[in-house]
Amino acid sequence: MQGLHDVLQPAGPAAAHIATLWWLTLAICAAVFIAILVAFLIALVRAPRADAATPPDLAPLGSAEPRTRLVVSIAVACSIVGLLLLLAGSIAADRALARMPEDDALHIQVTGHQWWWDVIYDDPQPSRRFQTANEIHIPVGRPVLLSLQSGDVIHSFWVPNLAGKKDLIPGHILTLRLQADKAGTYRGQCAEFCGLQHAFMGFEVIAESPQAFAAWSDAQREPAHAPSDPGTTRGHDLFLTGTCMMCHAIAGTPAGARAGPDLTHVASRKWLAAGAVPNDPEHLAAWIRDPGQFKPGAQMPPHAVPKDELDALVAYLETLR
Amino acid sequence: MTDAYVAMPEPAAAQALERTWRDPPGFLGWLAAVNHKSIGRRFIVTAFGFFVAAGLLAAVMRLQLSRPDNHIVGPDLYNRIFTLHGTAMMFLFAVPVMQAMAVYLVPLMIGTRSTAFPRMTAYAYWVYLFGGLMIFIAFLLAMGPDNGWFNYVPLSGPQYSSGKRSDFWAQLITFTEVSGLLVSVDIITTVFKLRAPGMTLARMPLFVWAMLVTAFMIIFAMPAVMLSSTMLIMDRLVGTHFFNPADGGDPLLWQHLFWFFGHPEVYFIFIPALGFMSSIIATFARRPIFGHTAMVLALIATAFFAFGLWVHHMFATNVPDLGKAFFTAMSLMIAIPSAVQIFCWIATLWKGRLYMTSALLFTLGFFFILVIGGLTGLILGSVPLDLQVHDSYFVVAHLHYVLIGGAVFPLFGAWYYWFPKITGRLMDERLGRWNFWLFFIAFNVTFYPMHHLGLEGMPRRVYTYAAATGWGPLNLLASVGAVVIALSVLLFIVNAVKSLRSGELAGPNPWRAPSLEWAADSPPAAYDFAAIPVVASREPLWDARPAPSHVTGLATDVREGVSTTVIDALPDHRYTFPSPTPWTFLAAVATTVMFISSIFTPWAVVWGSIPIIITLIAWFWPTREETAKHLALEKRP
Amino acid sequence: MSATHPPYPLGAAPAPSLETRGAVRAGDALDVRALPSYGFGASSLMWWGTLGVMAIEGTVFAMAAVAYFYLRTQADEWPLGVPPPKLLWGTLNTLILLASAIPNQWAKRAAQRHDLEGVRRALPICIAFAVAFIVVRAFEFTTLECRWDTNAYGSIVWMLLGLHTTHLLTDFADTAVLAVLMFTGPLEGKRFADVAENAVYWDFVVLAWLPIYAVIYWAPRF
Amino acid sequence: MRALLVLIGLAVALGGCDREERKLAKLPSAAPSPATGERRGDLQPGQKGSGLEQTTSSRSFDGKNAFELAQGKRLFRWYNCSGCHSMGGGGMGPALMDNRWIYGHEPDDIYRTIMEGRPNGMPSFRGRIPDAQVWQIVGYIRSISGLAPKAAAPGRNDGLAVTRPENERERATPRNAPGSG
Repeated sequence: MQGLHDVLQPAGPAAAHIATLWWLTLAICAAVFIAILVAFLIALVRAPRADAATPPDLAPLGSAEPRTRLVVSIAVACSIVGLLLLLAGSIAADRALARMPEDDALHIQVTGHQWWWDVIYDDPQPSRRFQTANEIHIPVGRPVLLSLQSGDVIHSFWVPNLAGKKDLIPGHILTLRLQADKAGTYRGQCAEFCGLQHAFMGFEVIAESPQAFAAWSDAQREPAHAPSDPGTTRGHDLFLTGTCMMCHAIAGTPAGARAGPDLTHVASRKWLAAGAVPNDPEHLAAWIRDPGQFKPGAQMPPHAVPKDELDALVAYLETLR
Repeated sequence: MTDAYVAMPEPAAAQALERTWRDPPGFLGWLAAVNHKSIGRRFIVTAFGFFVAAGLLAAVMRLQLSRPDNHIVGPDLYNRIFTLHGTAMMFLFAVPVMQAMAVYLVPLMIGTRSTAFPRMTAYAYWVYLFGGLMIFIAFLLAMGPDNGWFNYVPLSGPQYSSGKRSDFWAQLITFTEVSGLLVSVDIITTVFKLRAPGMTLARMPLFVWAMLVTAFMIIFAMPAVMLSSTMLIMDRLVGTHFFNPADGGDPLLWQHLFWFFGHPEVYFIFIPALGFMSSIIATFARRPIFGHTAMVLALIATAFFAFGLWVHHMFATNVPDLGKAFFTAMSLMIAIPSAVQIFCWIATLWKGRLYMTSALLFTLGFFFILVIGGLTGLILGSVPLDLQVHDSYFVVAHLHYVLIGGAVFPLFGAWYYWFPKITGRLMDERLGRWNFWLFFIAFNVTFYPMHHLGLEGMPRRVYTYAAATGWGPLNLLASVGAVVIALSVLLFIVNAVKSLRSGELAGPNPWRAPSLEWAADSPPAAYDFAAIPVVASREPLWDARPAPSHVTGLATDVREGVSTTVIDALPDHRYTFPSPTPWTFLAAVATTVMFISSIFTPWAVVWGSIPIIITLIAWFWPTREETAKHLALEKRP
Repeated sequence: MSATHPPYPLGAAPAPSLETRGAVRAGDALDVRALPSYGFGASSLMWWGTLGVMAIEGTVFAMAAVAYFYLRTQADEWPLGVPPPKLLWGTLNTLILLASAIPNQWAKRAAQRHDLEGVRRALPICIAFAVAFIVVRAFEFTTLECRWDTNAYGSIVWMLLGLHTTHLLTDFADTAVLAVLMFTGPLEGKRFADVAENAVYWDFVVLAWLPIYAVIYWAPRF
Repeated sequence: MRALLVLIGLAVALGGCDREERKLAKLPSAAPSPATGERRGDLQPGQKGSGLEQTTSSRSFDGKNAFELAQGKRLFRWYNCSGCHSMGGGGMGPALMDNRWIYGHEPDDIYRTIMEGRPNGMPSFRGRIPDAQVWQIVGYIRSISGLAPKAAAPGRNDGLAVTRPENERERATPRNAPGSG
């Protein structure tokens, strides 16, 4: 799966604050490490060699070794100073994170499920809310407030390029602030172990220009169009009379179950199965037929469907853009 | 001066002591043994066995992760493997092996003949062994736990973890806690009350200090996880709601209780290793450790700080701001006592004369590896940085740098150092050096790349990853390193077996070390010391022999020792140690039956207690024969 | 190099003589033949062992109480959907437990005097008290107004009460076994120390009850 | 003593392996299509579908595997069985916790009830739920009245406690009692 995922290439203020702190911390730690290592190596080189017959040096028993004590005390004092610097840096970065602007923030509810992400774009006007899954579009330069909750076990929302992680905990609603300053596709993944397919619980955050975002969200608000040709109509019927609608929802049809990801605009997404499978007709068909080959243990059951039915179903799903 | 420290007994007295203190003969006698060296040896070997088993699991994981989209093991098996790897390394190897070393070494180091409660030690060993066997058997039967060594609810709770997998994990905790807590009580009492006359607290070796501090930490930390694992098994078996958010519970309660134990746990692995370091460095730098007092205070300070940073495992949950600042500060401040110790050791090395042995090499490895691990620990203690690297491979790298660099390297050093004491033969130095350099280089090859993997966004506990993530090459490198680590551990085993058979005979004090265990024979006689030594120095074997130099007047036909006062180690009374008994073993069997049965039915707690009570009464009930012997020696206070 | 030591920072005071409690210097050795063969209180190893066990169990109680208040912070109302436990049986049991400290103290004093008759008189009274508070404890469970699986409140109060009940039962068993031993033998002086230490443990069980009683019965009223 | 432990171990082994193995959903090698176009009439009560005989022969579940019982419980909720049967206590549909079985308690009977539907409200789920999942649900339904091994039955849910968890239910000796439902 493509897309950046790197802590040290921040694409937004939250990650940037942390990256700055990272470089500061790394510099201090590297200096400390080198100092200790050099002292240690000098000690090893300069100390004379001994063997089992060498009598022990008991002089230290009688003396407090004031010079050594002084040197060690200075070293300890230096470490305390270094630690205080780190503490100050850490608290400053934490403050900066806490002060990130929230005005005009975009509100998004993310619910973690085994093993996919349910995404609801909030809006004061209920009719303007919409639901999608595993792909989060955000406008560049606008703060985003994510409210994170869990539908089952604990998950953790992590997009390294944009912000630190935050857990999704049953019984709690946590918020995460982030913002993208650069357009791009940023990969995220569940960071808290959540069972069989923890490894493939990915998602993408796509930061785009406000215009592109507006266009995208308008498209997402539209319900699915009724199929127009016989092939896709058959797929539509199969979807609604078979097993699909037991778990999935497509706005504009009777399918409204929420056990699996919302499929209203499934064909507009880049990935299937929370980042595990590229979204093209062949992979979609393969996924429907046997999800276990991609994500063993996934909740979606296999379907030994005749080829013509599978093709019709895929053809229909491909219309959901 | 070394060899003559403890007066030689008359042969007849030595024979009588040998008869009194040796393990009873035969297989039943083996089960009944309570001698701290027999139990200690078994404990060490068992813990090493679990280390190898858990290491093999790690090898399978590295094999699986060596390339992207690998399907050597599926997600279910992988989850069981990484769970058992972590669980076994933490609960069946790292903590018990330190206690095992203490059970063997502490009585020798403080100049007595046994731990305070030898039967309890034996019972603790059996319980530990049975618990460990239980979890590995469960693993082989597809019933092994699969939710990580931290076993977070609700994933491990009744709704999301079917069957008995989590329950086996919870009961493993009960087994190891019972064992660990009992050994801790034993160690504290031994250290407080059985030190050789004259060994004031100030004269106590640093390793003994380390174990004393560790034992206290265990007593105050382990109950938290014992409580939480009990809550978990009750949630799963009898429908309580401790972790059910819909009925007033909270999954975060688990995390608080677990990490209130889990973070100090790192330090009960690390602090004993600091004790090894001090023992080994003093001997091979040929001088007393610089800053003994500072070292002791640093150990104690570490123990206190260790209880104040559990929340840094939970920064990604909702922690209030003030709390975050506090826990960040604590997480950084705990570096100070460690820094003090590191500087004192460097000063010791700087001013010493170095006897380069494999034992010293392994402890020197600490300076490179642990320092990196400690510094990355500061990164994890800082809230903003933690939010990025938490639960990523960066943490995997960090924790292995800390635990392997901070505990396993000193432990291997300790094994090279005390092997001659325990077996009477020296280990092969040439193989030892190969062992060290292979381990040291391979360790860094394996774990250093994981820092970068974490920064590149690789989360922990994934059974595989897609090729497009770009994580493949570094993972392959790590896997190659892991193979070499396995080779180096194999080399250690070869060295140990070979040396056991044909190693050079060591004599009582091959390294010319300062502490009392080196005054005993190698291997020590069943009674440790023919005469209990009297101590007037912190480095008794380096210093001149004090006068009086040893204790007389102890019975030879009963297991008798001197109990001394807590601080000044003045003679207080003659203490009679209990004799071998098979009831400790039987009590452990009864305990095992109860613990395992209670996985399946809560009523096992009731009926399973009856055999335990019976075996415990039989264990405590005095025999007329022994009582008669005691009465002959009795003197009222 | 000398046998006497330069002062160490931690051991600055000169080492006191080792010839205490009957230990005497005999040439190059320290003869301990005349030392007592057991001790009471801090002198006894078993006392320290008991103290260790009490520290462990005290920590368990403390952790359980912390869990209680943690869950309370998560709740909108407390107790959750049920009235607080009725005071009658719990308070009665508190009184019984406190009263049991008296015969327990007799047993301890008698043991310290090596007064076998005294111990034999006191221990059965202790056991009678133990039976009483275990029976009353059974009634206490009925006053909780909820089951362990009602909700998290029920779970934690059952756990607190259950934990303490386990201690009542073990303490009862300890005392009973010890009492039988004191009547049947084989006896030696050390058994008196055992009786004294059992009394210490008993005191712990009684004292540990007071905060638990406060948490279970009074915390939900405030 | 050791021999005894080994024996206990072996005994557990024989029960344990099957009970805890997680057989992750796989594409059946030659399974009938669960979503055939045969089925008509959307969730109509009591409509008998076709192909019953072959489906009972493709039974994939023995009702003793903990993972499959847990999956059955999850599906029971997802497919809204609880909408009518509540958490087993009954509501619009009959209770599943008691020992009264209107259409039989054998796995095949329950399977048939789900697949065919029954008069007075129970819809047919043929073609709606894949065969393997139906068997998981069958196993779970039996566990509601204690007919599954306790060591495999699910524990409580992370939800409001309404009934006692399945692994605490005593086996209710089944009585096949045709009734009004």
